[in-house]
Amino acid sequence: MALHISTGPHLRSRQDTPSLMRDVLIALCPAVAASLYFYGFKALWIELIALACALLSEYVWQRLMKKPMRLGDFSAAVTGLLIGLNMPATVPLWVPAIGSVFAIIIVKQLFGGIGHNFLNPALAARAVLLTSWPSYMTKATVPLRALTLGFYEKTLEGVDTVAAATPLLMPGTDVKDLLFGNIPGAIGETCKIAILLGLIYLLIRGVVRWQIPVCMLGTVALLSWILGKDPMTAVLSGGVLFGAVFMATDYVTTPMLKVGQAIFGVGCGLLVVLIRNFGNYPEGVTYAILIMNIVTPLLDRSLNRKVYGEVKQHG
Amino acid sequence: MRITDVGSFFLFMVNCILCNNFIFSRFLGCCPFLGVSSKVQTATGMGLAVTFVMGIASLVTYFVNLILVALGLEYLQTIAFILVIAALVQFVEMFMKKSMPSLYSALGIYLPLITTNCAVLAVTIMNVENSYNLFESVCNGVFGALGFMLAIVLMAGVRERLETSDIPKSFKGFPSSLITAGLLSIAFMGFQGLVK
Amino acid sequence: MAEKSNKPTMRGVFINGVLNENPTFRLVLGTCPTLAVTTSAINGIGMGLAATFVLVCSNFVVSCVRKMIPDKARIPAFIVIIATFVTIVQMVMQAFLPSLYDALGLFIPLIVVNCIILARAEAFASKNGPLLSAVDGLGMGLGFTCSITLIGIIRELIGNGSVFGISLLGASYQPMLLFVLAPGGFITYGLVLGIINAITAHRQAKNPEKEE
Amino acid sequence: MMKSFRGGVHPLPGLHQGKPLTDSKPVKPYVSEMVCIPLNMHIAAAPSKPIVKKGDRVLMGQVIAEAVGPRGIPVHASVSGTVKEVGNVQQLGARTSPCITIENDFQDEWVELHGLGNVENCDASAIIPAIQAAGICGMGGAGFPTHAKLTLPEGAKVDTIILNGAECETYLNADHRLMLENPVRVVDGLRAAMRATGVENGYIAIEDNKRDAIAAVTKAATGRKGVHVVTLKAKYPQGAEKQIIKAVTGREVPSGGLPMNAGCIVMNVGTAAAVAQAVIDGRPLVERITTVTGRVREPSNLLLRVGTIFLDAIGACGGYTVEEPGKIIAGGTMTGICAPNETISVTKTTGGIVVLNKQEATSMEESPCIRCSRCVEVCPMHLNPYKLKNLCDMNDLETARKNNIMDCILCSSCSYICPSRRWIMSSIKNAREIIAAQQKKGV
Repeated sequence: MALHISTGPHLRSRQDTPSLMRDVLIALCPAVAASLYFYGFKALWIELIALACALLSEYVWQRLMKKPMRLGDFSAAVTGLLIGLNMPATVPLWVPAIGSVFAIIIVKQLFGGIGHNFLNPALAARAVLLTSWPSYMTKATVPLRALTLGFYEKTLEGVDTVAAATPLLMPGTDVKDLLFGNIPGAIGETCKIAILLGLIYLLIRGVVRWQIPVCMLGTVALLSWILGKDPMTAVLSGGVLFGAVFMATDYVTTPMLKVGQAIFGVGCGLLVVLIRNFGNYPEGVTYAILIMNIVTPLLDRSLNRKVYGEVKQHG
Repeated sequence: MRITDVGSFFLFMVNCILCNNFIFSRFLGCCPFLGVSSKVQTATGMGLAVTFVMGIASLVTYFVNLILVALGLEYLQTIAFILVIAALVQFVEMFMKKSMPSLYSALGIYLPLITTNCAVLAVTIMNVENSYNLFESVCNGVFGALGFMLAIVLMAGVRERLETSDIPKSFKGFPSSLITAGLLSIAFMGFQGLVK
Repeated sequence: MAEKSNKPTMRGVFINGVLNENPTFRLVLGTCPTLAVTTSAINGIGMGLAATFVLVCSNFVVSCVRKMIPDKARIPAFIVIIATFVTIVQMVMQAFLPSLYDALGLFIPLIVVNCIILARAEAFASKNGPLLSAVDGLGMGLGFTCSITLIGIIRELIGNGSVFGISLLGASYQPMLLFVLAPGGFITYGLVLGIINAITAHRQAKNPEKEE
Repeated sequence: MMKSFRGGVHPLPGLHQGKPLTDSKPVKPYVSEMVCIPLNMHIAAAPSKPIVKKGDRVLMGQVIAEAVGPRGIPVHASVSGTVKEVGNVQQLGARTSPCITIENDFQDEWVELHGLGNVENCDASAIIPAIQAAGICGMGGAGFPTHAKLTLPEGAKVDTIILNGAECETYLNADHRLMLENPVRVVDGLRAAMRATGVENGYIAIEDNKRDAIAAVTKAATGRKGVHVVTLKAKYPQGAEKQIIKAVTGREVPSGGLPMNAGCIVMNVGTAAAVAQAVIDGRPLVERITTVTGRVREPSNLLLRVGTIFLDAIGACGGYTVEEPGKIIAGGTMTGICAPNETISVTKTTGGIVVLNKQEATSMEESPCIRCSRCVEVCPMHLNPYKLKNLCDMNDLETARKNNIMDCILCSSCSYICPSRRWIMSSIKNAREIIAAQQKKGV
């Protein structure tokens, strides 16, 4: 009889990488449902294509490079779905496909796969698509379904699309529309109720900590208020909420210490307001989080906490 | 873009450091950027040394250019500037060694590398091409170099983190550094248009 | 490799420059122009040829005067020689190829600080005869030209759908603008470099005796 | 008010730390036919020297191996009977240990015992020698000789003794049952230690998941001089020396220092009970309470003679519920040590025997760190375990040392919580052994 021998701990926590990623996928479900409700099958196609391309790229790469197969950790699925949800409904289907391939191969696998990417793959992909095909990526559709059930097809034809440089600040949108998602934007980011449901789920399951989303949203609200804008609209419009809940909370690309996470959140909020109000882009969330992603290693490096028993040694 | 008041001074600064970053949008100084960015500490040293030299080079070449123009020898600009920079670096190195040994021990090893940093020559030529006045030239030099420093320090942070990463063999070293730089530059595109 | 054989032949030196010690893909020198001007294939060729001209001339001259220059004044002397030829190129281009001159802009005078040129002057021309140095310059220069033209072709094709200005992918192609922008430069260079490394490693693994 | 420290984990929440299996089971004595008593059950001193030989008849409580050096402690026969073997036997750890095997004659014939009487009235200066003569070492796990712990060096300023009744390890209930069933002895032990060292404040710290034990000990402590009962938050590693000091007194043990440097002495409640017996009755440490649990038919708290073979103890609990056990752990699942086979002995420090099945025992495959920061959150020493693990993997031990790797208390909270199943604590432990070896060479 051979007994196993190892050091402790002999039993581990139930929460492992696949279960965490699965929780993120579950938290995205309300947003997916909202996108289906507002944009119908087109949204489904975009999400499926993005998801499939991400999984396929991951599979092919790990096969070709003879790396351990890690499709089972669901991280590629999360990336794929996030890319899909970040597309406007009018986008041609090859756009999310290219985004997924770029995210998985260039941003993630070239640096060693899960845990080693220093940028959030989904956001980097979105930035690439935004720079490469700005016309497709900024053309946002107004989902009329909430008002006139069944006529969303018409908007897809381009009749009611708003090729808006500022889909954020459509005059006359009231808070109810902002909350339910009856505004132009990417298919997954408009319905704030769905995103908030996701956030609550993630917080209850202990998947994300409150620091980053709260600091980011708080900063956006505060700065917008200082600049004389309505803080509520600032937080609820565009991709701020989606970014704060699903993108800025990505473990791999955010700081390790709580203080670092708070600084990260504040930094994201600051940059969002900066880019929104003074920059070239109507929506700064993508770049704000990416920039904080690249600051993260420096934050991790420079922030230290007091080790138990450290100070009294000198005293 | 010119400096006329405090507001435009800040815009000038933001433009030099963030929007038209020497590395990420102008591709100037890529060699030291790729070569000296494996550790945050050395990257900071390099950045400071470059800031120092670029500031002084902008100042000195402003006057050199005045002389060239007065003599009608504008076509000698490239030769004159590169010699001035080479001499300047030598001079700064000697001066530092004598009077500021602590600073020298921190930055000294980077100084000889700066002669071939194309950002230094580029900034002096840009100053002339944009017909900047003395203050603007020095600001352009110093802020441009600070942009360089920001880039190289961020890069070094990321590369320190990537040290433990399982990067595919063929991509280790320069290829992954270049792609890292590419991804950083994607993030930096967010700053575009902050200064119109 | 050139250093290994005691008597470098012209052909050996040339091949060495183009392939074995390709400045862009093997030595990774001169990264700034490689990244900055390769938004189109034609820019790549223009930059490459300009650098080749300077390389050949400066190598030749450095080699001629190598025994006259005291060791201490070596680098400044080299820089003066290089800068002279760069100024010539600059003026010639300005006169005869104004559009290319505008496209390459700042990077023409910056050939002075292109590390390939100074590196070759220091490593090769100061130790070898004038003719051999000129051939080395030519090999290195053409190696550089080929590499940056390759990167230029890739970037132009993906980012603009054309090569040398000729549309290749048809009107329905949606160009991926990223590739002609700054990040595209870094990423393309990195990918090409990585792929070349992978191919070399693959070849070496297949017939290891051939390499030595 | 509940006291605690910053960091830590709540291990095995689904199983309530595995405690319900045995927390309401009264201690029952069990005596086996044969005991194999290791002579190196304590640390910090050489193994005791055997003074009996094969064939000798020994009485219960008779010294069979005597102390070596001032810190050493004697070993006593835990049964009466005949010495079968004096020699090396495989125990925990890589090397074999010197052991004395005795065949039990079931007479339980004691040697003559001389107690000091009441702990409050006896001669205080006789207490520490009595503890040493009884062969008492720390029963919480480490096995540091108790008389050495209570012998304070010149100039040491100690004002607090903490009895550790946290029992934060998973599955174990030995201390819990002891406090519940014999609280007076625990308090007596504390008083004896306080009188021996002249310390005025004594705390008995118990986690709040043992309400009944808190009640029992509080009752027993009423009217005893300087004895306080402290309720701690149930959290792992609440019972680690440095954490319990922080929780109870708010002080921190300086880096690289001893509890003494924070003015504290920490003792396990089991040790305190043994001290009480040694002082009052002069009775040596020959038996202890051990929780035998996990994949056994009747998980129980057994009063076992020191030297009982694991297999016998497991047999006393009805044997395995699985055909073949995957792992047998001496201690709980967080810091327990794997038994190399079923025939090793229960020592003075064995608080529990936990049996895992094959599936539970199979080591989990490491995957890359996803930087979830959980290890940072839980580290009770406020280190950056992920960083240390990286540095250990890169073999950069110098930087690891600068990042306080030597302050790690090896509690395994980081490894437990890691969703990527990384062996953080193992790597740190290995690296520390290398560093320690290097430092030794340097000196």
